[in-house]
Amino acid sequence: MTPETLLWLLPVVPAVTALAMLAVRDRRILSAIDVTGSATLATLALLLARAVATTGPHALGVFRADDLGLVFLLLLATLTLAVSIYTVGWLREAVASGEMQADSLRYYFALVHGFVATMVVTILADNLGVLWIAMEGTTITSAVLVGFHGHRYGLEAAWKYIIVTTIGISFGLFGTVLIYAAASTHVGAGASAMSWAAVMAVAPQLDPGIVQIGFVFAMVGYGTKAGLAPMHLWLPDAHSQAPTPVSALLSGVLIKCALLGIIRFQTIAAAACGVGLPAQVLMVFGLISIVVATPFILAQHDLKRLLGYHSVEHIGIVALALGFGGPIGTYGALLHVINHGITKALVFFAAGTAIARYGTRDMRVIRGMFAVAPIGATLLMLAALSLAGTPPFSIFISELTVLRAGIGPGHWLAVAIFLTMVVVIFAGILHHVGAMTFGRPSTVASRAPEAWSPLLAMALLAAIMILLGLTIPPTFDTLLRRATEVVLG
Amino acid sequence: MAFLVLLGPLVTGAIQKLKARLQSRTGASVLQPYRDLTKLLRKGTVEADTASGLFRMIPVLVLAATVAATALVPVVRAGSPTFPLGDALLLLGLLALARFLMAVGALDAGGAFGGMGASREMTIAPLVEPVLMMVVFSAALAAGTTELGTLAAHRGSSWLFAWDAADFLGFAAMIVLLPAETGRIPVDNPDTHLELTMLHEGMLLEHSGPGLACMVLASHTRQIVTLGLVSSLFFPVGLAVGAGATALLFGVTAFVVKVALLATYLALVESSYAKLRLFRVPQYLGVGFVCALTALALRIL
Amino acid sequence: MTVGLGMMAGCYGVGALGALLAPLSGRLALRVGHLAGLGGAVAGIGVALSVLGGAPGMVLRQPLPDLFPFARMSLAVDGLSAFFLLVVSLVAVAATIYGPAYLQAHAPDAGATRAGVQVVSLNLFLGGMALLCCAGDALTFLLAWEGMTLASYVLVVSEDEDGTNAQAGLLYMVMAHGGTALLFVAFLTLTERAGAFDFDALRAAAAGLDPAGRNTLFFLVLLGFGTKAGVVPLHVWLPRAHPAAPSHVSALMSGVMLKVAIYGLLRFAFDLLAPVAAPLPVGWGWTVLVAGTVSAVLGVLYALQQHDLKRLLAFHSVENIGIILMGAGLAMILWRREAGGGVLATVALTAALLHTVNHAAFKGLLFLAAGSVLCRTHVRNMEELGGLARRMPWTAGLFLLGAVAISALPPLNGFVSEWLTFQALLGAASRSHGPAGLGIVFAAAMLALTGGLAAACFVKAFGVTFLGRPRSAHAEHAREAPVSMILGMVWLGALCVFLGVAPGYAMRFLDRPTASLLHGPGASAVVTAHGPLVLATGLTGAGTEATTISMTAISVLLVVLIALAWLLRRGLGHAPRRCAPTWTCGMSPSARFDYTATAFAKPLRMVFAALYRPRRSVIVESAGTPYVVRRIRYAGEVVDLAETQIYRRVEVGVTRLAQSIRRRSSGRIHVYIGFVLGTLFVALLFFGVRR
Amino acid sequence: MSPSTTAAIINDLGALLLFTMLLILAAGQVYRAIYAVAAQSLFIAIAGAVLALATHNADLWLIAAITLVVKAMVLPWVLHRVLQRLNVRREVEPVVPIAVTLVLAVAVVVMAFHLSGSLGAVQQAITGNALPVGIAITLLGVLVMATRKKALTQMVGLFASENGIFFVAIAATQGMPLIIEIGVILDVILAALVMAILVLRVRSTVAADVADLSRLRG
Repeated sequence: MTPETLLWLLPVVPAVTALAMLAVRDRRILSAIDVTGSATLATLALLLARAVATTGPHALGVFRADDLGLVFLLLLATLTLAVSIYTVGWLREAVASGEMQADSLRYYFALVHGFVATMVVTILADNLGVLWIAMEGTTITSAVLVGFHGHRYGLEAAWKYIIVTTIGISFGLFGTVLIYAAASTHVGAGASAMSWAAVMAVAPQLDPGIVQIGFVFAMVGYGTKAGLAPMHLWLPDAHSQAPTPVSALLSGVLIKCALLGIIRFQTIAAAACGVGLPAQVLMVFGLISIVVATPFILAQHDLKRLLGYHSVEHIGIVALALGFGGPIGTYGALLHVINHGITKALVFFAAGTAIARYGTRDMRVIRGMFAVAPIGATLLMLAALSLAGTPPFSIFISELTVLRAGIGPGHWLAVAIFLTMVVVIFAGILHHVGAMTFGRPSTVASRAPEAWSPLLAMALLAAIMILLGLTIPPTFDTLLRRATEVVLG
Repeated sequence: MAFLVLLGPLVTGAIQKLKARLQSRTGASVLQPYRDLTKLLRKGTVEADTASGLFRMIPVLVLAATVAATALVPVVRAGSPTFPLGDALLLLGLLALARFLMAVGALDAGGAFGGMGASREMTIAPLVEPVLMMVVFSAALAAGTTELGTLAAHRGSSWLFAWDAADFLGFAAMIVLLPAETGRIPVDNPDTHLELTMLHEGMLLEHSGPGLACMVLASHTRQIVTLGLVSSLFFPVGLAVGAGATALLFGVTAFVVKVALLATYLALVESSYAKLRLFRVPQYLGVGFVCALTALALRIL
Repeated sequence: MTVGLGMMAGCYGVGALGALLAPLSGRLALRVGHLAGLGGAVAGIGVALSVLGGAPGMVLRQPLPDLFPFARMSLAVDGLSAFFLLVVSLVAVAATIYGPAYLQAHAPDAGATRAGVQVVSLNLFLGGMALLCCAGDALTFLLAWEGMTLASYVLVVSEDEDGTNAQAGLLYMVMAHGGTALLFVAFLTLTERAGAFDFDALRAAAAGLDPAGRNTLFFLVLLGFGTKAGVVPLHVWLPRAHPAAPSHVSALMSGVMLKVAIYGLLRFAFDLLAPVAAPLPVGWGWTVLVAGTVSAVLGVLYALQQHDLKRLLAFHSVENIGIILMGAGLAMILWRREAGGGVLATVALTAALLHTVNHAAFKGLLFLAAGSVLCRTHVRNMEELGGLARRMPWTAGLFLLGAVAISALPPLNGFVSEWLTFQALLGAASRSHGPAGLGIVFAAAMLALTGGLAAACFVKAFGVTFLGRPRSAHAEHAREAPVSMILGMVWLGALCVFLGVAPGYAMRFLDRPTASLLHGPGASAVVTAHGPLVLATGLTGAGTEATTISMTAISVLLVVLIALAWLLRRGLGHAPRRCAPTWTCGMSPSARFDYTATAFAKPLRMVFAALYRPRRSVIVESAGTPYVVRRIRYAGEVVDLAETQIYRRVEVGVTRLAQSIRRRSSGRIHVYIGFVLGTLFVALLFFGVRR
Repeated sequence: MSPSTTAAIINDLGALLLFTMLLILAAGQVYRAIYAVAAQSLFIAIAGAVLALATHNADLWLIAAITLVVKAMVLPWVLHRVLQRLNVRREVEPVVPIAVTLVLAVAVVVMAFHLSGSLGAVQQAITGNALPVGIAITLLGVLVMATRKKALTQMVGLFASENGIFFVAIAATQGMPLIIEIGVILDVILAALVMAILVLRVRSTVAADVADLSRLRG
């Protein structure tokens, strides 16, 4: 298959899967289609990665596949596959416990794959307008998924989510329009003036003032979608109310896609009005996010909200790394995107199983999980340790890189804040997770044997997590290096 | 060595006699301690039924440790020894070892009094030892060594007149410490068996017969070792540097005289002071500590 | 020797994999895992000795596979590394021999999973420490450091009855993480300057540092390693975490893990950060000396007031780390400052290193002995023990040995290293004038006080635990520990005796580290100038005034005297021996007459009341009238001031703050929107306008 | 027609838009706000048509038409239907007093003009006051959402703020590329539908206004 074919196949596959599912009712068949669709997506993504690695970036109409996008695409593909595998067992229990209605399953699956399709488009989009359209698309689809349970909390979360993020990315649209306005004078009107590649080509000649305003709009806008503080308030609500697999996708990939949008605008701004400004903005937002997340992590009782705030912290770390900039900083940021995505999905899975067992998200009730579900508990502990940044897990490496990027140029204040918060948050999460895993189990816990498919999915992710903690494979390293070059221009 | 061990009981006897005289009693003969020892050695032993095998070894170990300490006291000759055996720190270490074992033994029988004695002894000892060491240091800083023989040689025979303030203060500290280290009033009362006041005796309570004899002999020896330490630190008069019969004889007599003087001092203190409350003792030792510290300060500044 | 490194790594790896046998049989997994660990330890000893005995200045280098694109990883074993590797491996031998039997005897019905977890983490723990000592670059060092911490954390929480261990582990992990963060800053500052991770590059980079930067880095490092080493007031995690771990792990943590921190400190102070051919900044040595003195005194003072046997031992680790640091600090002060070739610095460093290995030996021994008491009685509170000397004689004897050693009493090893420390302090004092000298002498006095208090503490610990009558059914029915456990203890006991009786023969193994750190004469050249039988400290260069002692001679003398005294003890005449109840003023004695630990420590508690601030509560239950007293309840405890005054407050403060912030947050969407709008507004004002 | 007149017309339309925006801000009843939004969309469509005349740009005609149909007719109609479906009190209930809102609005407008005033060279590229007006309208729309209780008023605010964007797009760059424009419009419609569904579902399940739910916090 030529890369061009892959480029248009990639978004089509999940879309087709989604449509196909609408026709089916039976849970097993649905799950089967689900897994096959995700598997196909993953294979296609890998093929594309190989093609790009060998023959460089490829463009097709409004789509473009460069190494930067591939980093995110691979993450998306992996997590989608993991989610599908997880969903098999999770859904069985959810239907049994009445958490999901058997007759609405097809809509659920269709929405999930529609959601994935929109995310694929955001990642592959070269045209900033298309990027925006797809981004709004993710909001619409995932908003429905957030409110899928239909109880008042779900609906409340969905409303907050769709309203706040729509506002956010309408700012993003404004930024896009401004950049387009600045670029169209050089590139000439028409769709190409919105192509990121084309804009980048002429970026140095763009009028800095208007690009600057455009960047600020885009930053705040897509930052809202990415869950950067102080625009993050919707995030814990949405991520905690969504069905577990969706939470994993939201925290694992979606906010990263928004980040990709930010990166695209950052590169333009850096080329047009100097590296300093975007770096400064990103650093400020990153630090604010890290600091703001901390108290809510410490004094949290709701497991999934805890994880939501962790996403805020980590997206802040990525932003901080981008702000530190330079080859090391950008490399660290991209590495952290991957590592956090994998780990966060794993944590959400483990948390989901715990919640299913204890029938609550209140961490004061979830106790002594080792006695109830040893494997799940172990995985939860490992993921939590990784999330907290201990080796030999992946996040340690990326945080180390971020730290290097900060110390090298001597951003001492930022480094100090970053380290302090990381240590405090470490205390927080270890306190919470330790209490959940050790000690005597509370009586409500069900001692049913652990279902295989969630364990399989978690094992898959844990394996990647530990592998990336022990080494960075050369191919992966080259991919990241190339992506870094794309960002740094 | 043997000389010191044999001389030890005599010193105790002498002190007792002197005290008796001061209290205008006739008092027992100065040889009484020897009689007690032989008597004890002939007696049988009564052991606590709760005691472990360790209990029977304690007197042996204590005596051995104490006697080993005597080997480190320069009695007759000064100067660095022909074969280096040990220094002041090792001497103090051996005495501490003896005390440690004694206290352990006291706990073995499992009675309240042994424990009480041990507890109090181990309360006072940590307060005494640092001061004692500081006194040694104040002498050692001048000589640049902690070896008693060399120290003595360094001070030489012209003692009192060559003293500077530091020496006086150090000696003062030593004077304060002496009763504590030898287990006498005002810190401890060797004569009483009133359980609530005794330290050292409390630890001996469960020992009997030859075992008790060893312990008693050990305490005699400890006393004379302490006195010997003081004399070699502060009055190294008569410590012959060379060998030779006359020198030896002179050294021995000088040593006896010095020990006798210190014994007299102890007797005087004992008969003129009352025993302190246990929790007043730290303050008492504090005086010594201050003296020693000032002595050191004077040496260095 | 490279082979040795490979074998060491291989054995630990195999040991970790031994956990895979757990599903078959937990017992088998334990056996295999610990056996492999033993192999690793032996290999480690081999490597260490071959380097320590090898040519001067020899460094054993071994590149590692490039796991990460941004750093070359390698091993480099020089004298210092080898010495600490030796210490690690010596204790590891004992722990691995002791381990399996202990784990089975202590918790026979522990699941196979737990066995697996313990095997994995033990081997990772040992491997991490060994790797750390051998690390030749910052990344390897940091990875090994974190791996060591993580593994020990898992071991701490592995035996959790009621969640208290989880709390202890949490405190441990958090403080370790905080310390590590500082280390990261220090290391990365150097690596980013150097552009590489290996120590040679870091050394070169540090050479270009300005004094301010150099000092900042040193104090970061000091705090980082100090946290791990348990320096007051960074020690609070230590007396909680160490007792919580399985006893052979406690032995490793107290005996070895703390030393690894010392290794890091020495590596930085004398090697990486040291200015080229200039003395170290004055502040460094003095800070370390003061910290050491404070830790020594406070450590032993708090140890005195513990009733929990393992907690008591843990506090003594704080004390001994303090003593080691006193030596190290003194060496830092003296190095390249004194006239005449720096003999004293060598003595001080020798003292520190010797005490490192000594403490590893006797503290390991004591923890193992405490462990065999624990696994037979399942009681850690001394008040409920007693009378064990008759029931477990071997354990009792070995504990006593360790007690004598740790109390710095001749003729065992503790005395030797403290003697050297004293000599170094004294020499330094006699050289320096003014307040500096006084300070050093005062430190010496404090060291003497520490020794005395330690003796008191161990009279209490040994006496109350092993002597007298059993004060509970657990102690009543205790049996002697299994043979393999006793073997493990005997190994360390023999080490204590050897290092005490013939320290001269151990000195040559201190040559390489001392020489390579100080670039001066080696330990044996200074301390055993008169041959291995005699220890001499050349206060003024070996000569007439040098102080000399011979531990060997004194030991021989002791043996002879013991024999003689034994004859005397047999007595003249053959009078009968009788057994009778202990004298208790005529009452029939019972276990309630025994002196308890609390009672034993009471006088010292009153003497140092100002420091302890003891809490006590007496509740009198009277029957109606105040004259008829039913029962009097007494509760008293001595709390760690650092814990109550600093840590508790910080914790409470942070938690309160977080909760109040969280409570303030309203779930109203208007606020959400407001924040977005406001952010855009501010951002446009700040960043939108082109300046 | 000549560029100058075009620019003049665009300027006047901008002023009108700003005026309607203030009307929405001050509106005391929901349906008035809806009409105001419809009016805004109408003006934007007119602006598109005017520019189309001026530049003979076929796409612009189309865009103007779409805007007219969708934003000036469909969306208001949807809002109206929802308003009728949940027959609640029609008054706009402010979270903060309307006076305060107006003060804030003034601040926003000032900031917007200050911002574009700092641009200078770009002023030529941007026809007239389109940029500051656009920024102002966009932010004011969000301000409405932040200060009004009802879910419906929030939707109104959202569309208003998007109108600002469209205005800038049309006035500054003769409209976005056609496909993009269409895509955006589609998105807006979809979003509107989902929001409407949400509003109605909440009304039917918990009998409350979705914008009032605030159980999820902290």
